[in-house]
Amino acid sequence: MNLDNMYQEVILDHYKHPEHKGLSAKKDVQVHHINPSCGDEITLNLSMSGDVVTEITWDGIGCSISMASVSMMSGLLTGKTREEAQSILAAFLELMQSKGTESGDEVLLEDAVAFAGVSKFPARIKCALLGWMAFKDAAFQVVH
Amino acid sequence: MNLDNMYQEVILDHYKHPEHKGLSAKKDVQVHHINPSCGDEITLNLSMSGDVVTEITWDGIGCSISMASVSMMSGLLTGKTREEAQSILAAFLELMQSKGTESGDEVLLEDAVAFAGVSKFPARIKCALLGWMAFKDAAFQVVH
Amino acid sequence: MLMPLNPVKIRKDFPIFERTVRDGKKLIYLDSGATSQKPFAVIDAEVNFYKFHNAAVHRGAHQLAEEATDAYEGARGLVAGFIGASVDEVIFTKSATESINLLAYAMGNAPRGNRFALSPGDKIVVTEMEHHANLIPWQELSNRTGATLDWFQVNDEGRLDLSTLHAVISPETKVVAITHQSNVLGTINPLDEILKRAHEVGAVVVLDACQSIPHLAVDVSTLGVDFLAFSGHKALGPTGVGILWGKAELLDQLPPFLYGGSMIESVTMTESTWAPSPRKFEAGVPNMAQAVGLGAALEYLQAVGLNAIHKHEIDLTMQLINGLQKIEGVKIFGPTNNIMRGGTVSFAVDQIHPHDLGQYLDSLGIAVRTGHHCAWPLNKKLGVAATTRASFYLYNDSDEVEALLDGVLGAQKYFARFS
Amino acid sequence: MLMPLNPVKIRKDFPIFERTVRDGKKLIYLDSGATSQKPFAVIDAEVNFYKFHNAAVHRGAHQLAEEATDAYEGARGLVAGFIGASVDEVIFTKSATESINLLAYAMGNAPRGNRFALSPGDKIVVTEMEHHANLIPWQELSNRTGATLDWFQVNDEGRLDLSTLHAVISPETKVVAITHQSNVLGTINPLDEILKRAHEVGAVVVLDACQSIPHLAVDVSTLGVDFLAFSGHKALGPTGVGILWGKAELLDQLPPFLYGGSMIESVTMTESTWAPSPRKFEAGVPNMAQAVGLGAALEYLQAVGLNAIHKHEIDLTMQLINGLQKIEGVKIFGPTNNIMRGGTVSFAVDQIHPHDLGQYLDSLGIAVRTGHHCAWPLNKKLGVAATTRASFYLYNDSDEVEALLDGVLGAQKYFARFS
Ligand SMILES: Cc1ncc(COP(=O)(O)O)c(C=O)c1O
Ligand SMILES: Cc1ncc(COP(=O)(O)O)c(C=O)c1O
Repeated sequence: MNLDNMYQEVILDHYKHPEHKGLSAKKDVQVHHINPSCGDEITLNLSMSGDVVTEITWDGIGCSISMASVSMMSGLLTGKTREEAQSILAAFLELMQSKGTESGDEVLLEDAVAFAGVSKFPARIKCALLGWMAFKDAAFQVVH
Repeated sequence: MNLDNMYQEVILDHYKHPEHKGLSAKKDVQVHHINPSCGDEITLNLSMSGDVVTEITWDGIGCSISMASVSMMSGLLTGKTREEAQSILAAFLELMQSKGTESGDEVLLEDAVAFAGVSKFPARIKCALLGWMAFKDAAFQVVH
Repeated sequence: MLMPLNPVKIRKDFPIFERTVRDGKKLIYLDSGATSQKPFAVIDAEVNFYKFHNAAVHRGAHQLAEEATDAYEGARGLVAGFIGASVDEVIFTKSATESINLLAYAMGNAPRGNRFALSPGDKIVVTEMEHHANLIPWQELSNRTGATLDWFQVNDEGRLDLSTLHAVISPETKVVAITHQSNVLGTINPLDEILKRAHEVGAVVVLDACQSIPHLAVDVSTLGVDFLAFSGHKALGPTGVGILWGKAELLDQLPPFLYGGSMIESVTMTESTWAPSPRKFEAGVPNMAQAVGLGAALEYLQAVGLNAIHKHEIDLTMQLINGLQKIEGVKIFGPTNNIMRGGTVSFAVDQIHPHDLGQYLDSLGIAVRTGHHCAWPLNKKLGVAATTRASFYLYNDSDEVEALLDGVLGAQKYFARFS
Repeated sequence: MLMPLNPVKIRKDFPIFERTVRDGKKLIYLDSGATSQKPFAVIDAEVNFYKFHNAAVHRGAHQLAEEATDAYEGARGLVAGFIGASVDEVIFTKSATESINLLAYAMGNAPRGNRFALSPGDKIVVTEMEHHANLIPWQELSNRTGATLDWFQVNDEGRLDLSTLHAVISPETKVVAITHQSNVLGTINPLDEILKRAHEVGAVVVLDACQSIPHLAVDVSTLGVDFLAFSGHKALGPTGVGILWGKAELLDQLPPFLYGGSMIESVTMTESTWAPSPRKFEAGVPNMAQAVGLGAALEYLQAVGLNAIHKHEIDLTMQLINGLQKIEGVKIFGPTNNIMRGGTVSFAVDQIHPHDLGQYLDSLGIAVRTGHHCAWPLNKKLGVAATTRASFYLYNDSDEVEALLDGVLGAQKYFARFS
């Protein structure tokens, strides 16, 4: 196995220099998600205006994969409509479940295709998904 | 293995023509013992006069080994002192735990040495002991 | 048309039949109702887990832990496929006994307001033919909660008396726990009426499938019950593993049972919260090798075909019943026809206590079970302290049934010696 | 003088070391604290049970049932011998997690007047370093009974702060549940003072011996605790088997836990009574093959010698601690000397999350554990979300410690690439 497949430069970059980190004062919904098997935690603030994601901010502790993933996701989904965000989420989920057989839809996922290598490491998939699941939960709560 | 080792004539005789069966009207102590793994049950009445076993009667259902054993025991222990009964009981216990290596003390055990063959069948030892354990319990209760 | 089984060929898959018993006698194993024998495929699956993939599942980032997790979760998938369930509805326990106790204790843990919470005035329903494992946990739950225990009676044919259906399953009933197939009588219980009534009054139905799952095709997606329990060791699987299946939305609401590692969401010194099912119900490092072995067992059964197995067993059963009916002094407990019954036959022989009959048969190499078969109340109802039970599986054949019948005749002669 | 171990020779007894990981790398297994690897002797014992003696124990009069009973009860004898107990004090469970839950539920089942009955005003004492398996069952028992949960704190050295002994174990205390050796810190807890105080106030002491029994000689006849639990799979044994030991007179008074076959004295539709221990606590067809495998594991450990094993592990531990202390940015949690500690070392490396460190080490073939190790409250106390843990056993050697130290240095380089 090649470790570099997982630890892509862009992933370690986001880990070292996380984006959208630091919780915003205002938000529509705040969620807190945990990865009980390793102790990673994330708090995510979501603001939407109508159908559009206007802001995602977050704070948390965790491994490079979980932190880089939420960092990248925050940028990627900001400004997207609910529907667009859902498609991106679906594409990311599919990539994570591909066991290394897919390289990811670059149009939808942009830099997040870098996580393709993670899908070969079953124990790390939930790390990559932590932030995305928090977003999904938050987006669901905004309407309900 | 030879089945006849276990099913000695004297054992089947006692099974078919049990002795001291039928509970006496009077008794000092009555005990009820069960073999939970096979469902055999026995009720035993014990009467003592001072230190001497004056009467043992019993009723119950069970296999040839358990019924023959209590039948034989009742005759064997009647008229014995507590101390004599204890020695006989101890000798019988030892025989049952001998895994077929002992033939039993004929002076103490008389006909009950016929149970020597049972000691080779671990699952049947508790059958042979059912009545004896009931007696032991009853004799203990008479004093306490 | 079902292809008939070839038990002689099947026996070659089971190492134990290479040995003999009682000084060179062929082993005639008619005690599969107690536990089944294991094919090489199952033993090898367990061994391979230890030899190649052993590590604690779900917890490690190293390769062995990944492989162990794959093997264990793969086994869960095989179980789910075998019974027609979703993967997350399958819980590994140590045995059917634990599965049923899990349910009863978890219900006992339900706080007021939870749909499983029981209180005085509520009712739990069982039957007179239950194995102790599907009776005592409910007795004790009723003791703890004040709920009443009620039950269906068994009629002379050895079937449930459902004439009392509406009285026994009343609006107060919260749980109906019932065996799919009696381990003593061989009776298969009809579920439709009971399910309809139970669900009408809002009760959940718990099925003890110990004696059915290994022997006939069961599909929980159409069966209609809410929970189902069985043991691996009776289904060609290893010892030390059982299954509890439950409908997803019910498992969601059910509180946990065993507390410890891997079943939590978060833990402080004073409070804990739980992971979703099935994790919530699997505290600690699980019986990984045994789960994997059970997966292999169910694959083996599926390859042979459950319908073929059931048909085979019923043929042997009818052969035995017909043979026993020709022997004087033999009484059969349970249905004597082949309608809604499985391959378990209990009987009594006049003048010979089951323990003695079993011992005699054992001397011929024939392994049967004698006793109350952990269904003491049923025995009392039948008016006996014990019975002799022959139970069939895919590796038995018609010669073995003949040997058993000859054995019964032989025992009659043997024990008549000194009358 | 202890004969030193020869781990290279010992590894030959363990089939898993014949395989490689991650494209041909030698397997360096430093995760025995999670689960141990299995020697051939254990695998063979389980296999032989299935191949030659498989039948339901205690219930049959046939030869296989006799042999299975002998094997199973023989294994109980081996466990009893290993820990210095009487045979009837040894209860087979599926895991340490079940053993501790058994105790907590059984106490919860105690009727008023029973010495184990708990009520508001009573107190249960644990420690901050408990594994979830020895914490949550007591949390929940305290929830159910109204008893208060209290605990000993862990100090900066990673040892119990016993300065509060008399306040924490107060006259109201009924149960003190404590780990023998921390699965995170490696700390071995001193028992004498705790035992003295607990028994002075009439409390029973429950020892979680998961991390001690496999690694050092423990004799319950002199240890002084009242109950003790451990898992087979961490002691070279099969998965799916654990032990609960209790003093005979306490097991006598303890109500049962799982209800079902084989644990009863008599059963009617409404009421049941119980067999004596250990039967009372072993409902259903037990994990027979696993019990037999555990017996073989303990024989293997005894043949190697527990004192030699402990010494060997401590040597490796000190080598690792000394090595880690030389690496910049590494912090060790737990005692850094060899006094009252076992072969488990948890540490953190600046700037590298344990999960990433573990993944890097895995790429070198080194299996460590990362995370909270099912001791979340302890992690919070240590101020970390996760640690990296290396845990040793008899098959590890000093080259493997060097490989781990090199791996830590390599990881520092690897993850510094893009800073
Ligand atoms: C200290 C301690 N207690 C309890 C347990 C639980 O053991 P198991 O998961 O085998 O039940 C473990 C291991 O995970 C442990 O290390
Ligand atoms: C109908 C039935 N229910 C429950 C059980 C209990 O299964 P186990 O002992 O494997 O837990 C058995 C078998 O003994 C059974 O036949």
